[in-house]
Amino acid sequence: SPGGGGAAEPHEGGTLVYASGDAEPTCLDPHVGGNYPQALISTQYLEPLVGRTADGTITPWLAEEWEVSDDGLTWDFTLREGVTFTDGTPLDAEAVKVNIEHLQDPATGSSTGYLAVGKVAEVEAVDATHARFHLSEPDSALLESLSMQWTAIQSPAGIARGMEENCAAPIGTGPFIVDEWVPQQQITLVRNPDYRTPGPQTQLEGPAHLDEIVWRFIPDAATRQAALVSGEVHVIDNPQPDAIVSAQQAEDIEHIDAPRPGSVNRIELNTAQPPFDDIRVREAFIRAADPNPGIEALYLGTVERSYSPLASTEPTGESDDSLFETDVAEADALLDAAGWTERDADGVRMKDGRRLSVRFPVSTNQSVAAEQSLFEQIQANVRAVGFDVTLTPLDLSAWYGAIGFAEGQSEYSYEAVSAPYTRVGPEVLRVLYHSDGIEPAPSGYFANHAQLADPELDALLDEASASHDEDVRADLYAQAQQRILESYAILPLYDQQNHFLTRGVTGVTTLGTVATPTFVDARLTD
Amino acid sequence: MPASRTDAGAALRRAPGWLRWLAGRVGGALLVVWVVATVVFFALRASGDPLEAILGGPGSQASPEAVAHARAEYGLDQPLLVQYALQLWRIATLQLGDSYARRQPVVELIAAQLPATLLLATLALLLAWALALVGATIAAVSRGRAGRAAVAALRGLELVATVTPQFWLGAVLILVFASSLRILPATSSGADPAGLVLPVVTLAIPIAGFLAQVSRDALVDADRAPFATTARSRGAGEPRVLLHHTLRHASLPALSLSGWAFGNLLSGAVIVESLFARPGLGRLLLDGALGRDVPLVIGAVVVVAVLYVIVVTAVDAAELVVDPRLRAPRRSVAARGTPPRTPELAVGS
Amino acid sequence: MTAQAGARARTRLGPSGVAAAGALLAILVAVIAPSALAPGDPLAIAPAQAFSPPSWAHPFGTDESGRDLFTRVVHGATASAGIGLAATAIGIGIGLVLGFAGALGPAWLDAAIARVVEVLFALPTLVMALLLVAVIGPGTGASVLAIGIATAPGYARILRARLRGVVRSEYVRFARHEGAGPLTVFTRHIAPNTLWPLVATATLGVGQAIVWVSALSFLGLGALPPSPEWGAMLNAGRVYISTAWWMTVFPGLAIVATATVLTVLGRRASGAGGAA
Amino acid sequence: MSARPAAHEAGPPLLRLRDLRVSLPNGTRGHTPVLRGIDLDVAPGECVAVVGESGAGKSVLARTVLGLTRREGAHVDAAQFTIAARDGLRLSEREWRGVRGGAAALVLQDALQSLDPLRTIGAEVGESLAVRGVPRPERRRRVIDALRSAGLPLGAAQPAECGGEEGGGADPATADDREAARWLRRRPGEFSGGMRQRALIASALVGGAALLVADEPTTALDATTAVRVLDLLARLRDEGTGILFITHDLGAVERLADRVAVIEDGRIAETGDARTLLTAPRHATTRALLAAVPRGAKPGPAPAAGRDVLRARGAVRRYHGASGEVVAVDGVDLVLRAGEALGIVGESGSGKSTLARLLVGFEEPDAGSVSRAEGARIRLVPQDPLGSFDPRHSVERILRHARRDDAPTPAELLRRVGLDPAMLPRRPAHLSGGQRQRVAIARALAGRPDVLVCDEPVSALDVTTQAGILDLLGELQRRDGLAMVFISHDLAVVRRVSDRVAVMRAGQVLEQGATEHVLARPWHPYTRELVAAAGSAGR
Ligand SMILES: Nc1ncnc2c1ncn2[C@@H]1O[C@H](COP(=O)(O)OP(=O)(O)OP(=O)(O)O)[C@@H](O)[C@H]1O
Ligand SMILES: Nc1ncnc2c1ncn2[C@@H]1O[C@H](COP(=O)(O)OP(=O)(O)OP(=O)(O)O)[C@@H](O)[C@H]1O
Ligand SMILES: [Mg+2]
Ligand SMILES: [Mg+2]
Repeated sequence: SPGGGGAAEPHEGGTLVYASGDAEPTCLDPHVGGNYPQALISTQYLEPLVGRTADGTITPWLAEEWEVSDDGLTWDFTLREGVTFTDGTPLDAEAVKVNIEHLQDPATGSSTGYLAVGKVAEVEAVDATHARFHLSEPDSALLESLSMQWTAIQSPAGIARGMEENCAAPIGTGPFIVDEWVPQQQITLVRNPDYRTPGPQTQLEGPAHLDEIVWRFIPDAATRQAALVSGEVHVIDNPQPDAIVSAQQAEDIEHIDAPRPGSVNRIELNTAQPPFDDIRVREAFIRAADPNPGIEALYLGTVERSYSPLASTEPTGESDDSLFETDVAEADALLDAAGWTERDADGVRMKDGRRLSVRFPVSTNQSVAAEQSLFEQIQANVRAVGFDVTLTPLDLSAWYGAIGFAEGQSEYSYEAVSAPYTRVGPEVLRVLYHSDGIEPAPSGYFANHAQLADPELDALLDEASASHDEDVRADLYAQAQQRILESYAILPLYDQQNHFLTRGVTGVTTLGTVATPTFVDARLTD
Repeated sequence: MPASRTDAGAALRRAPGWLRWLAGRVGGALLVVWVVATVVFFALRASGDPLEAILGGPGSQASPEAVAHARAEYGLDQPLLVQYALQLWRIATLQLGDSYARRQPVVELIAAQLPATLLLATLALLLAWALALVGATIAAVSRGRAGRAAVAALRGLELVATVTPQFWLGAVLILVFASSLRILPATSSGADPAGLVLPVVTLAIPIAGFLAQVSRDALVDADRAPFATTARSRGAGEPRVLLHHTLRHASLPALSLSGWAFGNLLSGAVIVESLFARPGLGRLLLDGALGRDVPLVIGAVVVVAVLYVIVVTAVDAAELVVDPRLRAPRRSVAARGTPPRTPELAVGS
Repeated sequence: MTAQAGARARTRLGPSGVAAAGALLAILVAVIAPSALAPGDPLAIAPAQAFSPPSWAHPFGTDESGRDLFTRVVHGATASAGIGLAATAIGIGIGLVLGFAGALGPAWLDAAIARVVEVLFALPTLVMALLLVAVIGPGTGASVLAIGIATAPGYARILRARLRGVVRSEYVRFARHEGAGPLTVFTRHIAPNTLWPLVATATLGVGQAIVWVSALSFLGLGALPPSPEWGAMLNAGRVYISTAWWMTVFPGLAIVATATVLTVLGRRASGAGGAA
Repeated sequence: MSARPAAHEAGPPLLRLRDLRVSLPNGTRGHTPVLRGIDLDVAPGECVAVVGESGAGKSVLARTVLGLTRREGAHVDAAQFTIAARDGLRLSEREWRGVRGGAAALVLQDALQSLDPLRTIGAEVGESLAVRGVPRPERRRRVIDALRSAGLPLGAAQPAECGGEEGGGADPATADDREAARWLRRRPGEFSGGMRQRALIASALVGGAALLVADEPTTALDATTAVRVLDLLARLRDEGTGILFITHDLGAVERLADRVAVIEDGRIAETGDARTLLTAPRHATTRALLAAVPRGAKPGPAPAAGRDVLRARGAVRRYHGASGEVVAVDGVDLVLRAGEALGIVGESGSGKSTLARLLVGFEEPDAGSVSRAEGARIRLVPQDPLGSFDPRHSVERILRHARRDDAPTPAELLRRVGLDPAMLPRRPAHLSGGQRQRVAIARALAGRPDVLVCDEPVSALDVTTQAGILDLLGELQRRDGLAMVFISHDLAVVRRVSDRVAVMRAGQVLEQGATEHVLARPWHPYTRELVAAAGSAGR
């Protein structure tokens, strides 16, 4: 019931209501496609082979221990014993094999998970608890890949039911079970009474405290905030910066700041086609963008400007703010030098009859209002040096359409884009900036929106991937990051925002992987 | 064929009045569906590759199997006329196809969402009626300078109500009642009474404005009508005149506008349902339109059209109950001005 | 205008009509020459001044990017009214074709058009607009087109009814009886009696179209940022409703005021025009 | 009526007014005096008629007597205002409610709209009892009694117009009662005007009112029905009810009233015994009123028979309504000769207007033929003039468009029909019914017609104006040889303007011939009935 100022004692049982601002998934199985909303909810019922602490250390989870061969091509995983999925199917090596094959099957239409296990050639079920991964090439990021929700392990019997059924209610080993999905309304998760595989973020032994989680979708930020304040829901995600600020002052609302790992939030410039195929034009754009005042005003101090391709939570992150100093005169000079010297009646630069226009599709489902406002400010700032930016707010599927490459097109239909793709660890750099990333995954998604095709960068990333020496790896990634930054293909903004506001509940923690919240320890206090 | 049609026509002309009336209604419903199907069919062909639209816009990256399946299902390899016939046949037999985004039959999706919207719309319509009649009553009983001022204020309020964007109104209501006063929930997931309050109010207010205008005019007319003076001359007091005489007259135009109002409510449901995170047909339709889920949208539109016909039919029946003049023979029908089917000057609903 | 003429206009319009006419004048100035009212640049950002409440410097306050809301609201008149006008023009254009074809064409065509128009009118405007958006894709142009097409049946209906009323009216019969030729009858009676009331309807329609299009903006299908279109501004401001009320209130008032003014004038015009 | 005792000398008056003054709000904050000093008494069993021109204040008087003008914002003042032995100026609204429907009852001017169309006759007639909390069974009994005494045939299965025969028989059988119950469930829309008027009177009487205020109870009715209603009122008066009878119809006054008060511009101009006042009026207003009443035959010699200008042969016109086919005009043969005036009379719905439209060519006959003389210019004065004016055109423009040849200027035309040329810039919607009728006549005259077809051209005019228009039409006939078809339901008017007359019923012409001849020696029973009704009501 709403209201009730006094902080009551946490108690067992009850129903927690979670309100998500993300788009409602069309499939609850994070293997299919693989976006953040799926990771969010699947954290409650699916668990990965390995876990990861906030400082980046890989820990056991469904796999107790693992060993890698010297050539880095064979990995042996020992699974926990006696674990069963909630449908009673035992968790064994065969199940792991089925899951990896499921991810790699083009019919599954996986994007994130598919990229994560791209180097796994085959999984061999040595015996019930031993799964051997054969790799096509060394992959130092394999553990990070397997720690993510998008590669979490599901019941093979569940997968065998076929895509439609599995999408409606995937079966895992997690603390909750998908009970009912009423599309557009809510997803009901009930407690898994036999839960016994807590991850690294909890000390709990046994089932969760809550009886039930009701997962709702409230797309409107103001409504979501109102629902939290009025006590209809206990947890909301994607709060507005002003809501975070007022939550920090309110005593009954807790704020969880859990930036996503891997990549930073950035604007990517499409280097594959004019005008951003010219580095001078890219630099001009970045020199003129001047996002800092906007970030301050819009985010009210809840975020920090980043100058790195990696999130601040990544220990290997490397930043260089000297490359991003705002300099309008320099931007003008660069554009002049690049041949964009004429201006049309609107003051937009021209070259050979072509306007200096930038199409910037914005996914409204993946970006809060403050971010869209920031894009508008950048639009206004670069306008001063002669860029004509068209911001097009789009629904998720239309947005995929806008950045995709359909048959018969002569070029891509975007020049700039901000995509929320991320994954655990610096390996994200390889997904996002390796020229392999221009090739679409089976789902049609391709991650390298900047379309960087730099052989030297590719080499650095490949080498880092193959190396198991942490220091060498860190050094290689540092070099790679410097190359990426110097290419002016991306404009880093800030960590990928991942805030939660909670009210009337304690014990909400976030995973060290993709910072999704888990309610295994949560108890209601109202 | 022409012969059989004449036979049918003649048979229909001989049929009792209510049967003819019903036949007209069903015919209307079929026509609605036919027009919708035709519009969609040609719009889809005009907009580019219908396959792409059927399979979910340019971003869908549908698998070759899905493409082949859809091609066969919609007969896209057939001549245009066959495709058209196929589309009509599919809709006539309620084969609305599968939503590409939700991987479920459209019929099931709509059936699941319909009750929530119907509940919302019905409550809103009732509230709008009530508000309209209260407003009209205030206008009719107001006397003197203060009364005139009250009526003027009421008229202004009605006018503003009719043009206030619902999404704005709803946002303000959420701010006041959910965020600040915390007395009502901002969202509603189903039929919980408290959660329904704000969405219903948001939905009802613009229509209440329209209905209040027509009811007020009708009530003022009725109040000035000789029969009201006659009732007073029999010793009836104001409450009695209102309850037994004039209010019934005032409710007639509001009743006959209900079909239009219902359409307007469905428009409003699109906004209100997404604002208050309510499940329902409106939100389904919006998601469908945003995601270019064409089978889903067609299905929703067909359902809305059929609903509209049902509602108009029900309203006609209700009017027969309330207004005996409509039942009486012709001579007296002429005595009654035809009530407005739409508020004079509303272009859409 | 002499004082006497002014007084006469005032008595004909009534106080609310005068107020509406005054407001309309302000709106028209905003549409035609926004810079006369608000010389600033509606797109000029000033992040340092974001979220300033109304003050002398910023009568309507500033938005999240520090843009002056007064300037934006004034300049938004062009976009919003333009959108409303364009949608209405499309609606009336289609309505005219259907209405004239129905009322002046052969009986079977009239019957067919009447039924189809009646049916399309049955579809709620937003539902129809969403159908069209689903088919042709989102965007400002699409939403204007969608609202135009969605309102066309309403216009066609009104126009057809009016045309039929006029064509079959006693006064047209009398004019013919008195020897007026077809052209005289058309210019003297039919055109003024059908088209003038349509102006009134259109006035109302523009107000309604602005609200409809702003609803589409709210649904994410309207004007592109950073256009100062009122619906889009309203939608952007709604996010900050609890901390910066002015961002929602002023664009909202602009929509409500414009629609109200147009409605008042439309009703008055239709009342003065004498319905057939 | 002649051998009745003078009842008013018997008891104390039911109503006594001395120097009654009423002013009504005029929309611009002030009040306009409408009644400026009315003295009036009504005793039990007495009928006092109030006559006067339109707008004189008759209806305001009626509503004031029942205390109903106060809620319209009226200021009411009087030296004495006694109703049912109480002071009308001091009564509270609650006390007034006790008087209304109890001691005094009102029958409103707009009789046909005075019953709530959504309620049953039983509920409407019984309302004053319901207001007083009379229990249901008794209420029902008294409603049935009242309806019977108002002459409504409750027992009959078919609610048809029957004469004024007494009661429902000696022993009200239960079957009869059931029939009556069904009757009570009917609604006003199912009844003819005459029956509605009677039900309305019954609803006024059911509470046992001693004073009945009847405001023009017969104007909406055709002559035959009007006579029956007047008979009913006479019977009530004879039974002891005091009646304040408001009318502008002097024939009705003559038939019903004991005393008459002539009201002019809110004042009593003359008052006195009915017979003396009607035969020897003293006041100029009264004299003018009497003089304007159409009476007698068409003055002047019969016109020389000219060529045929209009001819109908077996003309038939059918309409398709929702309830089937209506034969509005059913095989009519007619001839109109140049310079001649042909009157057409008949009850409502008998096809007069349809025939007029056939004659001018607004409609084509479904069978038979209508022919018009070559080159003859025909103009119609329609029954409903408003629809025949373009709502966007001013009177001036209407007349200008209609002008042909050497027709007078618009201003002159208006003057001829008795209208102020100041009306030229006005729109027809802003004119009164009588003014519109005269503009329609002016428009017809603007066309310099050879033939004028007038469909009820004077029905909305008061007698004085009516007389002026009739004189104008007569003069045009004499001077310009105008041929005319003149349609009216008022036999006296038709008699005054037409050389020949045709009597219509149910789309057929029952008989036609020289006016005086037909009226003096009607052979068709229907014509006889019509003439009798007109004679008793109008003479
Ligand atoms: N409710 C009212 N408010 C203001 N003025 C009124 C009202 N009712 C009547 N009047 C005015 O009072 C005057 C007398 O009207 P009333 O209706 O009594 O005339 P009447 O003698 O009954 O005429 P008629 O024969 O046409 O019925 C008229 O000038 C009329 O305009
Ligand atoms: N346009 C029409 N459509 C259908 N029925 C009509 C039409 N015009 C007249 N009628 C019917 O034809 C019959 C004759 O009508 P008409 O108007 O000629 O009578 P009238 O003698 O002029 O009556 P009144 O004295 O009331 O004017 C009536 O029953 C009427 O209902
Ligand atoms: Mg009167
Ligand atoms: Mg007639």
